[in-house]
Amino acid sequence: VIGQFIPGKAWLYRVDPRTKILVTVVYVFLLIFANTWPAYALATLFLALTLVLTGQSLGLYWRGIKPVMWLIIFTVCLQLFFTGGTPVLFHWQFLKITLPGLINALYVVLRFVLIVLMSTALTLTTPPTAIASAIESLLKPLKAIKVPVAELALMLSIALRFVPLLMLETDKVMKAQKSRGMSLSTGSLIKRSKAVLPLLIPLFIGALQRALDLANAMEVRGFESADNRTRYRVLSFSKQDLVAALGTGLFVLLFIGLLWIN
Amino acid sequence: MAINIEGLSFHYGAGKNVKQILDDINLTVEPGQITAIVGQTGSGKSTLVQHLNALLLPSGGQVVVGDQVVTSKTKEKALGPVRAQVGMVFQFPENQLFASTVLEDVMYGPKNFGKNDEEAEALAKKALIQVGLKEEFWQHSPFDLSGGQMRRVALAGVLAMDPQAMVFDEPAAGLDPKGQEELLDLLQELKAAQKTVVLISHQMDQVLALADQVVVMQDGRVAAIEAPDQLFLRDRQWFLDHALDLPEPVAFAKDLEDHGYHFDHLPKSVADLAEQIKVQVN
Amino acid sequence: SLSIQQLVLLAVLMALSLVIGKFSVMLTPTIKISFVFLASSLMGRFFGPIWTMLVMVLLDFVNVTFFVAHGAWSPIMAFGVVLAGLIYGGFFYQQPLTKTVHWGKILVAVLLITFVVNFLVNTFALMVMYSPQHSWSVFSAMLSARLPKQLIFFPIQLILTYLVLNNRIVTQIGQQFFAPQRKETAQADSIQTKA
Amino acid sequence: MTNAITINNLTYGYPDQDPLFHDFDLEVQEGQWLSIVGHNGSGKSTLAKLILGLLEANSGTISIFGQQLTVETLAEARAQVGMVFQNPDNQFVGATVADDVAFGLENRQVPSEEMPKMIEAALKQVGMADFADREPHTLSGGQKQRVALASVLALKPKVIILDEATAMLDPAGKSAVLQTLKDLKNQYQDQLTLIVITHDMAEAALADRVVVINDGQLAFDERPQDLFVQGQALKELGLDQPFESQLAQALPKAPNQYLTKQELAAWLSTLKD
Repeated sequence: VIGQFIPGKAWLYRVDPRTKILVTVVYVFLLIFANTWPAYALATLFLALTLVLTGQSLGLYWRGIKPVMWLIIFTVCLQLFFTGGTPVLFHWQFLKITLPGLINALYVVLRFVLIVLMSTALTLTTPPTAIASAIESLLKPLKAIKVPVAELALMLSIALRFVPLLMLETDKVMKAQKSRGMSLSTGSLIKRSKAVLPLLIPLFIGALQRALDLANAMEVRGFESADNRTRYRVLSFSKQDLVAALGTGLFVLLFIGLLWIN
Repeated sequence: MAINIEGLSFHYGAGKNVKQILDDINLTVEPGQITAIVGQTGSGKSTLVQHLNALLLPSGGQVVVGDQVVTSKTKEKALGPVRAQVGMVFQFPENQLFASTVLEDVMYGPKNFGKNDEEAEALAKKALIQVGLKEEFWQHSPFDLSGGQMRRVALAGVLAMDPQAMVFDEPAAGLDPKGQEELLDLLQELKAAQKTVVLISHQMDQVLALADQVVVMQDGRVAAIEAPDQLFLRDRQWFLDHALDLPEPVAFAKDLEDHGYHFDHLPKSVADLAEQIKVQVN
Repeated sequence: SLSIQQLVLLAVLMALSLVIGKFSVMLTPTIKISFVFLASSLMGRFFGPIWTMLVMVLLDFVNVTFFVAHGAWSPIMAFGVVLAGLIYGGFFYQQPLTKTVHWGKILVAVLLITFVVNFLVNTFALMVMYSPQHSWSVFSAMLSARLPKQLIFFPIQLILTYLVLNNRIVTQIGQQFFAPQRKETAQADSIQTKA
Repeated sequence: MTNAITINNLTYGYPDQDPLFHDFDLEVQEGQWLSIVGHNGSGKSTLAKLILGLLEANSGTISIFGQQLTVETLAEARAQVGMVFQNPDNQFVGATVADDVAFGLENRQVPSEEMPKMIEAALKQVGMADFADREPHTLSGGQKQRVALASVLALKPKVIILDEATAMLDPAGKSAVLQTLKDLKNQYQDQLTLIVITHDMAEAALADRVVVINDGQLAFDERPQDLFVQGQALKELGLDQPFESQLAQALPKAPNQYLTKQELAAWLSTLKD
């Protein structure tokens, strides 16, 4: 579910992708500074509101979180056992759980879940093409320092178009080599890693050959440079963006207020 | 070596998003015969054949390859022997080449299945001769060869494993008429060598000419299993319903039947059709 | 500036990077290895430090939002990516492409990537992002937890990088994107008719 | 009648190989439907690339509507000649069907607000209007090739070259693409020149004229019906004879000319006693 666009008509779908990217970045950045329960409560509230505006069921997000559970558990353990302080709640051999450790661990889980779900809300409601256009638009100022923004954006959109194709290709080559006895689970570490070459080399070669074909196809359709082109997808801000900006502004102010009080 | 498919079902996903791909498939791939699998794109042909060498494990039912049983619970480790016995040639198999010489690429399979360098090389050379790739190319990079030659190297890569059965998914796709003809000859050679052959094809003329048994797939189910000269006796509507073409001689014979002609047996080729027409004209 | 062929090549390498990032091999029950570094190394080899760096930064952003489940974009992580791009491009870029990339260069580059970028910078970024406490003791605890993986990873990355960067077929096809005058060789045509 | 494409004294060879084309001449009249056939490696795809300036000839000239192809006239030539390639996946630029059709329009700097109706019109012509928002990997090969055709049509070309465009398709996809071509030809008549490169004889049969290329030489240049009756000659060139002419030749007393399947069946029905 994570990283996947699901078509829909809810409110958040009508917000400009640039707004959504900026809000996500601001939100994630602010979370770095969250260190009190009220701050987390506020951040959770903001996330909850965002999720409601995606119009998708909560079960979807739960299924999205599940696969990253092991990572969460790993991080929690790290916090539990490596944060010092008192009082000590549990002690066995060299393992020691303290109250600050426990609180830290809870914070970490919460922060992690908040970040993941926020970016899920972004990708769920924004098709990849729109993300590519949004990045191009947001990066435009960098043209002043000679960053090839138009080229990067075009490459990104071509790359995104090729991802599903190369995924299928990977699956095919993997199956073909498995049929010829490829095994990634036996032998020494080095041997096992070298065993991926019969999978990766055809994948690289195939991709390079596709690139030659695609370049030809682009050339005959009149492509000359990434710069002198008009755009089919034009982004425009609307009423929703104003509302989203105001809402986020309010959240930022409240959040900074809470941090300051603390 | 026979392959038995018993009550096979296969689906992706879970809960509400289950996508049923195959449903209650029962069939026997007869040893030493050519079994053709036909059906429109999306009917489940490719998914079905991937069960024959345990690339996919059944969601329900079982696949019996020789004396090995593959079910949903079969462990990864037990799959090697199945794959060694059933070779798989995917569509456009030249996309799986990777080694820096032709010979090395063809040796990859046998080496993985436990052959030492000498044995693997002997098997590889035999396979390369069988697919008709001249010795002068054996030390070349496979990527310096033409498309048709690369296809042969890839075929040799599977043949060299010396499997009891071989599965081909649209092996002639993209080849020119000469290349197609050579490939069909190879399939017949394999049959003559007592190998079990499974062939996915859209080209009904090939199916009619080669197959001993035809499996028609539709929407993940088996719609018919018959010998070709039985199958193609069915009426035109049946083939329309299953989005299948008729072999050209058969289609033309059916046209002529509307004009009063009668055919004792299904015309297998243009020559056969011509013979049967000749005796009926004055 | 890039030619059309080069632009598409870089785009396809970006796609490869995203795709490879989705697969990993379990080396030990706790250590997963991903092979994204091979795509980055090829970018470096074909396009040099600046393009590699720019593209990797962009990929990093897209990757954390779209492709990998854990976490969000972090400026410190992005700094690590900038370093990595410069290292891959700086050490591996060379024309003509047919020339072998020397062991020594690969050794130094992979050392820098493993211990400076992956070990120091990324661990620091992880601490800043996911740990409420930013102290030396947390940092060193996280470092020691991440050390074994780097030690295992180092020789693997070294060997695979050498094998892929100097793979004759990959460089041969790669060359066609950098032909001085746009003329395809017979190779390209046989691909077209074969496809 | 004007020539859409004129090739004079063309010589071309890949580096380090014998020349593929030597003093090659070909004229294609405006509004013609031409098939170019030949076995794999005969040089037919190379010819298409030369016409579109993807490869540069060693010597000789190629003219598009009388305008000689040079670096300066390349853009103009490509505005008049569109091309659909063999592999449906490797020519799809956009992330969705509509984006793909838009790509060429963007390159030609068509204003954004004019694009949607042009895209819709082009997709309608190939019967893909309902798929505008679909991503390429959810389409069948035949559908992708029809989108590729739409992408070319949106640029209003006078000549369309199809380079083995149906070779990788299943029978259903193949017939859908061919039907689309027939519809287009009906609609545009003499305004559209079609050049179809193929080794499928059923496909070649649709053309007004068939050119057979062998080792860079023109082996035949005739109407399809005149070519199809030459059984052995075709075989020697690594090509198939269509079913109906194979059958006609196996029958005694068959008229010495090409008959379609319908004509052949009608003729046979008169013989039945």
